[in-house]
Amino acid sequence: MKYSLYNLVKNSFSYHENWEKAWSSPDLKPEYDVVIVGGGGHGLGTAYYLAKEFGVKNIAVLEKGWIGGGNTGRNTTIIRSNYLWDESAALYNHAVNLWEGLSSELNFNVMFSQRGLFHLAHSVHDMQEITRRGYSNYLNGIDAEILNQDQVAKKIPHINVNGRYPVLGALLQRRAGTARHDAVAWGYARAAENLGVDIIQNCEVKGIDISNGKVVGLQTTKGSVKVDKVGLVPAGHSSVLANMAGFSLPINSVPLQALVSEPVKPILDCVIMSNSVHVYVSQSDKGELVVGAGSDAYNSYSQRGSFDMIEHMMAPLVELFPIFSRLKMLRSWGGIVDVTPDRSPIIGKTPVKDLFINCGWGTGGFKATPGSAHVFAETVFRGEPNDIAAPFSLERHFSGALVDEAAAAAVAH
Amino acid sequence: MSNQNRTIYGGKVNREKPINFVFNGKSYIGYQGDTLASALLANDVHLIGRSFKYHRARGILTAGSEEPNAIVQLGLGARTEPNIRATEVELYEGLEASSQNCWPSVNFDIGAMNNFLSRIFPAGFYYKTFKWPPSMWLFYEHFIRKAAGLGQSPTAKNPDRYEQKFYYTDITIVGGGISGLLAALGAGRSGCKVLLIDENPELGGYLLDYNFSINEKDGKKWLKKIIDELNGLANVVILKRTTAMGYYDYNYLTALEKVTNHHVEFSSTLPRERYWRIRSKKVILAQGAFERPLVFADNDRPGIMMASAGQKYLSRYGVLPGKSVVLFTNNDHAYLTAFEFVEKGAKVTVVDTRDLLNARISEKCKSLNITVFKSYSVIKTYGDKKVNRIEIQQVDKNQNQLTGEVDNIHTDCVLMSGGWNPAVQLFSQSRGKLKYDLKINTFVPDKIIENQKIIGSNNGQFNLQENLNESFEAGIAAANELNFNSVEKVNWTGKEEIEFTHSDVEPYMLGKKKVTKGSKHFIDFQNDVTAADIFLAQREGYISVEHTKRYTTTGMGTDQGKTSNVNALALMSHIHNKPVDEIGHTTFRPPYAPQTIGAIAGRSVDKLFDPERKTSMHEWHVENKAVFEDVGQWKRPYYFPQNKEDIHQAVKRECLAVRNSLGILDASTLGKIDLQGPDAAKFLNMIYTNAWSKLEIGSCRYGLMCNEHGMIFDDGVTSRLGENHYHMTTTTGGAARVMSWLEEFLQTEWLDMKVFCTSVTEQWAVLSISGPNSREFLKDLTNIDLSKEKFPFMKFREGEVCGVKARVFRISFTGELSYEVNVPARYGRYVWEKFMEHGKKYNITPYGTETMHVLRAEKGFIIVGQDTDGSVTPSDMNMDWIVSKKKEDFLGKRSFTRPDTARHDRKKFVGLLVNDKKTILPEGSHIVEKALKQPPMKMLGHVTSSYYSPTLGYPIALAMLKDGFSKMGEQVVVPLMNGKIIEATVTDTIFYDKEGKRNNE
Amino acid sequence: MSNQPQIFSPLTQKEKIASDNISLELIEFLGKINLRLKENDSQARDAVEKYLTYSLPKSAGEVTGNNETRVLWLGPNEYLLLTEDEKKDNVINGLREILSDLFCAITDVSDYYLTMRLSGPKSIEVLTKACPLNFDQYLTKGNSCAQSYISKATVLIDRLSNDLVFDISVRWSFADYLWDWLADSSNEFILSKK
Amino acid sequence: MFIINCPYCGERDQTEFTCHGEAHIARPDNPSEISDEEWGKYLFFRENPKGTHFERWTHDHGCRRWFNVMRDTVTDQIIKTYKMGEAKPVISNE
Ligand SMILES: Cc1cc2nc3c(=O)[nH]c(=O)nc-3n(C[C@H](O)[C@H](O)[C@H](O)COP(=O)(O)OP(=O)(O)OC[C@H]3O[C@@H](n4cnc5c(N)ncnc54)[C@H](O)[C@@H]3O)c2cc1C
Ligand SMILES: NC(=O)c1ccc[n+]([C@@H]2O[C@H](COP(=O)([O-])OP(=O)(O)OC[C@H]3O[C@@H](n4cnc5c(N)ncnc54)[C@H](O)[C@@H]3O)[C@@H](O)[C@H]2O)c1
Ligand SMILES: Cc1cc2nc3c(=O)[nH]c(=O)nc-3n(C[C@H](O)[C@H](O)[C@H](O)COP(=O)(O)O)c2cc1C
Ligand SMILES: [Zn+2]
Repeated sequence: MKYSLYNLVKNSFSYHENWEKAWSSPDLKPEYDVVIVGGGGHGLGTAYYLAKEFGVKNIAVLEKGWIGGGNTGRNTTIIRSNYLWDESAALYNHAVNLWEGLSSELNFNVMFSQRGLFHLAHSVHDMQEITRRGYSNYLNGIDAEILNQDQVAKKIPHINVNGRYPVLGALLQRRAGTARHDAVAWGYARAAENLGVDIIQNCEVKGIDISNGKVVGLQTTKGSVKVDKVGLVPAGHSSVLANMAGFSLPINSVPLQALVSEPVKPILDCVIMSNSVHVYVSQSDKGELVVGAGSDAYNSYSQRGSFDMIEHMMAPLVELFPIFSRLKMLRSWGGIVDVTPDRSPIIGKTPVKDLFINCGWGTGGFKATPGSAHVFAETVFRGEPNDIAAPFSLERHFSGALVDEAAAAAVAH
Repeated sequence: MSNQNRTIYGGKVNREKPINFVFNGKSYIGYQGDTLASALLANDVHLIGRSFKYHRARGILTAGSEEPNAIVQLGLGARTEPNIRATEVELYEGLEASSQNCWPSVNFDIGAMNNFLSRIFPAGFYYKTFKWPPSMWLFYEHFIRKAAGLGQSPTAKNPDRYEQKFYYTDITIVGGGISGLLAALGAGRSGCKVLLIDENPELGGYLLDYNFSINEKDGKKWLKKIIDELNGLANVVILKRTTAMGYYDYNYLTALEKVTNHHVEFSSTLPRERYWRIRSKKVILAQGAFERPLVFADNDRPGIMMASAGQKYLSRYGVLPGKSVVLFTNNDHAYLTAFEFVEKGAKVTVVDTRDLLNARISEKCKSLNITVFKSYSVIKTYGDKKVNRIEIQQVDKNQNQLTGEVDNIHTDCVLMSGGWNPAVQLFSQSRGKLKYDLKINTFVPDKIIENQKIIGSNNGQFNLQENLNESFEAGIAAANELNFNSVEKVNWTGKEEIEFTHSDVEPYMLGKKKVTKGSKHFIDFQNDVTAADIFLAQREGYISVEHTKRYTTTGMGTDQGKTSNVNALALMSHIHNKPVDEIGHTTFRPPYAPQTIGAIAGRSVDKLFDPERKTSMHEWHVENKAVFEDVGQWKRPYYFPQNKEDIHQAVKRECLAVRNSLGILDASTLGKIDLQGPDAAKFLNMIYTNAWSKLEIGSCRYGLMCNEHGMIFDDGVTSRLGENHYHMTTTTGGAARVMSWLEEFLQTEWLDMKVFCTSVTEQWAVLSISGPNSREFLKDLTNIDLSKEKFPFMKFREGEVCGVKARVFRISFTGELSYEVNVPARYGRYVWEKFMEHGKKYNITPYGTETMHVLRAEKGFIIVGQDTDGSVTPSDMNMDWIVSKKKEDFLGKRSFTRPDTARHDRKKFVGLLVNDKKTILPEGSHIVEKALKQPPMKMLGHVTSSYYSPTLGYPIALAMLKDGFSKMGEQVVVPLMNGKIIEATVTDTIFYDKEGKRNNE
Repeated sequence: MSNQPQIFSPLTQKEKIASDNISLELIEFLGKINLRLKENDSQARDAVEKYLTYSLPKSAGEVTGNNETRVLWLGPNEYLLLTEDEKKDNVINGLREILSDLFCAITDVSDYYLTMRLSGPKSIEVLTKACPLNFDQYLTKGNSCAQSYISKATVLIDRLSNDLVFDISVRWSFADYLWDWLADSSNEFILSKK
Repeated sequence: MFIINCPYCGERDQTEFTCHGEAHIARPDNPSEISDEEWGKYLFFRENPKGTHFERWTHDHGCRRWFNVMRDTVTDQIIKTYKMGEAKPVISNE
């Protein structure tokens, strides 16, 4: 049944008893053309585009827990495309373009809210960095405005621009914003299932069968399955799956945490990121401040981090917004992020034939969800990455062609 | 009339001490010892606020920290705080609070329209609509946001202080009820260090509100004795008004102590709250349990509250919340409250879902004139802003149906008890595992972690006698495990008139039809999640508990589902016809209760937010009106404006002073590392790209460091002080990183290499004097022979400068004749002042980092981190001259030959001169292949540094340009955001004194 | 103006705190020498001990010394030697001499650190506001030392005696911050000034 | 929030330390002789196991020494800390 205001009102007369399942939970079939491992936004999206754009019929998404329960369901939902390097800009902007039509396309409101994002600059060096990035964005056709202190103060009520690290300016991307994280997983799942994709939850992949260098099957907690092609999209467990297939990855899995405050009436209507004072914050539709910052430096698979990371976001938050000091932290949580050396993802082929991987999104892959899923679907279908995906190969770690978003922000003087 | 609901006697409030307070603009009187909630109830105020989604009238549900409904906006102005639980606020003189989430008032709330439209707002309605047209979402969202959000954020800076504390102890006990107290006593008597934490102003927990006996005598007296003994033990620290918030690995607890929240006067020295970070060898959880609501239609009206809350208001505060009371229960224990209410003059009717009743209770009810409806359920309630009538109907357990006539009862207060849920939040945070207990129908602790115990009703044990023994012994055992003395056991006989033994969660009373057909059986009160929403979620496939939670938002309010979670799970179990254990539960996460952000920030606010690192000349710079720049944590003079100069004028003046006469720069922030040991040269050979073996004693050499990835990562001059002794300098921002880099290789790779590194950054104040007059100038102040022959460029000498032992390096970052004078930091300011005094005749000019940047750019010297960005090699920077071809190995070398790194068309470091000789290119602007009207345009590189050069009289720039070395002399274009297109010519990077004569003078 | 070079530090102008509960004062410059010896180099160790006439600290937190010098354990191969300021150069030269053929590092760090003294019954209360050290385990008695951090400054704490007297050394550039931090944190306990 | 037993200083709060990733990755003796692929593996590729992990930490706000930690990445429990140069402990299968 189509989701619409009309149907919502209509169903209210029958006390909403007639809505169909957004997605069902079928049994695992013995054989699939393509299996996607990982039911996050990227995995579900991949299955959706494989079915929709490439006409693949027999697809399953295997999720070890509940769909969207990985990082898709636990991120601070910041969406932007103002990355420095052309390769990243192309990838993330492809995603933002898709975000803009996603609610309609999926017939599911993912609440993509283009409320604008400010990257604050606190030093001369920061100003140089945002100007460089701003220009690079502008020339890549990505919206960018470079603001000075007064403009920032005017546009962001209550911000403290005269703190220990004064706000000297900001890079504004108006097309950036947030989306409702869970809805992304659910929307893709529902749309994918409508196209015949099997979404199988509580189904953990435990082994990968390889014959003559080609993937042929998977061992799961729901039995074994034969496959023609496999796409691994298991954020937080990429190395675990790669190890099953006999190779390793340039990845460390580390905890990244976030928190929400208690809800309050609208007080902050844009997204704020500060790399120097080190916090990012936005206010959700429900009214909580959604706050994030850095990750722990040690590897962990426990979906929790050290509390001092949370502590280290609170002082910066109060520094930027002294008015938030009396608000209360309501809940904090952690996710496992797969971090690559250059902070860019890995999309493409693996040493095993017909086994493809899409991982390494680290602390910032939510924003890429539709774009990543879209280019990965094509990669899986054609067996080769397209132009957007190509720079993100595993191979770059041997050739040296890193897409180094981390280095670009490095500070030295 | 004031305090109309106050009983004539009873309660522990101090009736001698009236307290004035204001709620929603109206003044009331309460008593010392009241909470805001008890005082409001005493004054017959039941409507406290409006719910999140439907804006329904909401009253007071509980009497503790689990409260979902009675949350208020507390205080005014900068001290206002949203979402404060009235049930926890201790009344103080002048307190002001108001209802939230309502407009214009809590009595007449426009938002309550939502309640009438609620039919079209089931769980997750927003996913199904507002999608069209996409561009309108921001518009719809605006209204959704306005309607959501509960209280208001303050809009002024918080005037209060927050303190923090690290604390170590042998045993921490969370919860000061009978279990926690006895555990503390057992452990305390053994002599170990005990910390006892309770969130309330008074110890005693649950038993403060109920009657019980110990050894057949009044239990309250005994309780007081226990507390007195604990207070007397020096090794026991008791924290009241303190909530344990987080329980992390390695027995790390965080807690928030309310220090002055309940004070009338705000203190300038005492904190409002203190945030504790506690490490203990053992943790004993004794947090007690929460009473569980029952689920029936319109169970959310003001006047409907938990039985235990009614008990507490009555017995502790002397407040009778209603006179015609209905108790709705599924267990024996709640009858205690019925008896208590009758005793205080209320008329009580009991609706019990069970068909069999304990004879003793039956009899007592009879004697107290309490009507009991057995096998009945409350099915609906009425009353606009407060409950005034309920409907009840018989329950047929076997059929899972409601049957028979619907009866009406007029009432002004409904007390409900659905059993008890242990407060397992912290336990679960600590990675303890839960299991579902079918007897009491709730989750109880199963597997505990190491060095932890969980006791009392927190552990699902509600029998007083059992708890007396177990808790005391748990305390003793914990101390024993830490090797403290044994303590003699004690036998107490404890008794409550009725103990809590078991209960059901009874979703059948919902009667499936009733639930879905429009009526509202609330599960999560704050977020307006009804049983129908849970059904809907299951129907639509959101079957995992985690999906149900997120789709309906149950358990996601400020109370984090303390009252609602178990009912939601039980309902899901009922719908799927599966045991609750198979349904599972959602994850408990810190904090246990909402925790003030300012308290977590502590003293790291304002000036103390982050250290301002200062050099020894800093005060002089301040006195001389320097404008500062933040470089990492350092404060560095950016420029020194005179009169009303702006940055450009000041920098111009400073630059010319250096080029023409004499400038002075505080270069103390440069990182300095002292290397000693026979393998120092060998080590430097590995660390730097160039060769170090042949550097003579007394000489200096510039070096470039790459990471193993082959990218430039720091640079600086290193000097050989002695046979095995070197002095390395690093960039200001890179100092710590370089030090750690050196140590990493010495400590993990080359363990046999004989080199020690010691940071001496702050040991030395560095005064860099630069300009053609610097030799003349310095000559008079030092005993070092400065003659060109005796002290040539790139040499180092030791001697006295201004009577202070100094190291002088003849190196130059400006291209001028230059000396870097290093003196021990304590003399920095003295020597600086001497220099300024003596330098007058050369018009000595202090300059800042901006001038330094201009001067070095004129010379084409790179700044790591500005001209490089972690993705460039020495070769990219045209610095092959500093990369040894002979050395077998050094860090980064191997990476140079990888295909991408060895590519010839990489971006290369070049100079740019704008053709108009006027425009200063913005740093960060980009060179494009072809200027088009509109982006996108293909980029070839970017401007890394760009200045007006006062020396040359026109702008200069440095840039990275694709295949730049083969583009010398070519024209490039730089489009600006304002639409202008700047043309420039590619040049080499040295703009001034190409032969390097000046610094060799 | 005298010709004697004047000394100055960020703490020179700080107002000292003296109260019943807590005191904070500046410690005049001391000679501070960083000494590095390989962990198991008994030859070098013997030589130093002979020169000092007492043994070097053997394990973490130990402080040894006599009337002239005091040695703090900084690491398995690192010590901090404190002397009177005037005697510093002598000691450095003396050490250089006896260690001349041995692998070691001797570095003058007298101005690398600034030292302030926190004392009084509430001093541990002030420290533990932002220092994660377990004071039941470390710094429990006189002549012990420990490195840790206080809020955002890395520190070396030297407990001089069994009384609550702590000399806190911090890198010069952080001294201003640390002083302000300690002063601010002492606020709560200053009931009456001495 | 670990308590880390520094092999030199004893048990200290985690916040005094920094983690530097996987331990026991020796720098090749002969970088110039190995292939780009081998070099890339040394630089970037890690085991990243779910289970026992060997990692390097430094005691930054303490003795400034590097040392190794054997830790379970699922339970986050530290099994052992040991000095640089000491042999890698064996993983027992209990
Ligand atoms: C706290 C936090 C904040 C963040 N903030 C942002 C932000 O603001 N903006 C942004 O763009 N990004 C952010 N991110 C990153 C972002 O969340 C992720 O990059 C993105 O969600 C990854 O999506 P995914 O679909 O690849 O992974 P996931 O949603 O994690 O999905 C992977 C799925 O694979 C499943 N899986 C794993 N192993 C197996 C197996 N063996 N068998 C079957 N299934 C398996 C997992 O259970 C999981 O559901 C944040 C991350 C975190 C943790
Ligand atoms: N509510 C109940 O616990 C309950 C119900 C029925 C019977 N009983 C009787 O009471 C006895 C149990 O007493 P008990 O000691 O187990 O429980 P208790 O409820 O008396 O004490 C628990 C105390 O811990 C406090 N607390 C909870 N979480 C906290 C936190 N995070 N931080 C700080 N303080 C926190 C509570 O406010 C309370 O004061 C039983 O033996 C039984 O006879 C209790
Ligand atoms: C953007 C965002 C907003 C959230 N808002 C809330 C909230 O209002 N209330 C709440 O209890 N949790 C909120 N959460 C946190 C979730 O409850 C949960 O902690 C998170 O999805 C991680 O899952 P886990 O804690 O079950 O592991 C939010 C999470 C995200 C990502
Ligand atoms: Zn140590």
